[in-house]
Amino acid sequence: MDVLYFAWVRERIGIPKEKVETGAATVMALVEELKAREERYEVAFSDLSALRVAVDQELTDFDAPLEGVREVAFFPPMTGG
Amino acid sequence: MDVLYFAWVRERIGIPKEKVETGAATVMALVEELKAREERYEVAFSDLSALRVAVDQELTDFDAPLEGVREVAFFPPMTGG
Amino acid sequence: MRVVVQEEPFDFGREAQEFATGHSNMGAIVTFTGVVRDADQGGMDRMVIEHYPGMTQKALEKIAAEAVSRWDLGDVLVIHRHGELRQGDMIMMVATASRHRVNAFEAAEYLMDYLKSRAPFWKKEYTADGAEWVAAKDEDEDALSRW
Amino acid sequence: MRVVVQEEPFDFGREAQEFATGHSNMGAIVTFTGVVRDADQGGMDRMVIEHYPGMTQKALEKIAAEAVSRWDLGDVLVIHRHGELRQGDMIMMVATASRHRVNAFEAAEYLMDYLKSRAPFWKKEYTADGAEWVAAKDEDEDALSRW
Repeated sequence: MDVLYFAWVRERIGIPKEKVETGAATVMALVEELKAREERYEVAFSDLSALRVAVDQELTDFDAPLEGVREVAFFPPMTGG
Repeated sequence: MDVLYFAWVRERIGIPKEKVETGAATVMALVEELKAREERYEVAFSDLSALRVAVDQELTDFDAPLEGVREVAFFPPMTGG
Repeated sequence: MRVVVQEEPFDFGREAQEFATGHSNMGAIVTFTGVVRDADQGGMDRMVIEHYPGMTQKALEKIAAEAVSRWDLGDVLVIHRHGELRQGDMIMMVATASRHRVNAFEAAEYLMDYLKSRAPFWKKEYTADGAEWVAAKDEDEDALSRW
Repeated sequence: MRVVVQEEPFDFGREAQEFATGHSNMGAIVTFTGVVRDADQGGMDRMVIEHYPGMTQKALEKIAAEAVSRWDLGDVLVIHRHGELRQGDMIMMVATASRHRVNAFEAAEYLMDYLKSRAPFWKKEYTADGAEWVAAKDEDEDALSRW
């Protein structure tokens, strides 16, 4: 699965995109796997209330299931307009 | 004093403007004087709720005093924009 | 602040562009444009807008100045035509510039609500069946109570 | 309905003019334009807008389609830039066409509220002191509850 990072999430993790092999059932389980990997993930995901997630390019929440999903993206609250 | 008429008030009275010599103390008194003149005024002023009045080019109401006033205008509710 | 009353058409694109680029540090620009559409009963041939020359400019300036002070605007533009117009012609425009979008929107709506019911313009629609003065709508008068 | 995401500047005057003249029997046209203003702390040199290429267009189209159906619009236009911008540059615009002014205004405000908080753009401001991501405002999130 492709995992994408934007804005300061991208900066903290240090890369815009990576392939992740995971059996995580939900976004939250994926977040826990990533946090367990390295400190930069731990830092980036330390406050989930400051993060938003999109699954296959649709905004969703951290409970969303990952079965059949091809792309997950993490980013801060949006500031368009 | 100049008395001006706009839109269908102008059409009913038949003229856009006239000079009126009057001692009327208020707009309402002037209206009564005009209505007493001729039927076209009676018709134009028959329903004051459908009319608006400006005194010296400021919107006001029918109680407004006329002392020192140079111009009174009668017209239907405005439809700008 | 610029208030223009004229019979001639105006160039909306140019006015909008000039207004939007002419203000330092105003993050939000709103424009409203009124376009002649068909009469409610259909079949409109043309519209004629009558106004009160001595009063119109002053009335519009007063409305515009009130908007600037209430919403702390960087600028406001009002252009309103009179005379004969055809379907698709632009009747008028307003533009507001503010630091924040909510102020720019509210001020533009305020301007429109007051232009509708407090600026001395009267519209007459001509169809094949004759001519009719456009009646003021209760909802337009009611809109003023919001402010 | 037209939704454009691009790095290049857009010609606001031309877009506004084309939009306003392109719709039969739409009496009310509203535009909103967002312009880069100085950072709240002052001294901004430039702004960079990051976005999520795969998602941006779809997200904007969904927001625009929702506005069209809720307010029965004749048309809607959304243009949003990304990349590097300077003070005074136009970031984005929306335009709405409706038979009635209240619908045109409300739909434009709806579009702006959703673009602010639901379209995948992130702004970073560069000043002499360094760079900072613009924080989302609680009031922008709260604005959505109106709809």
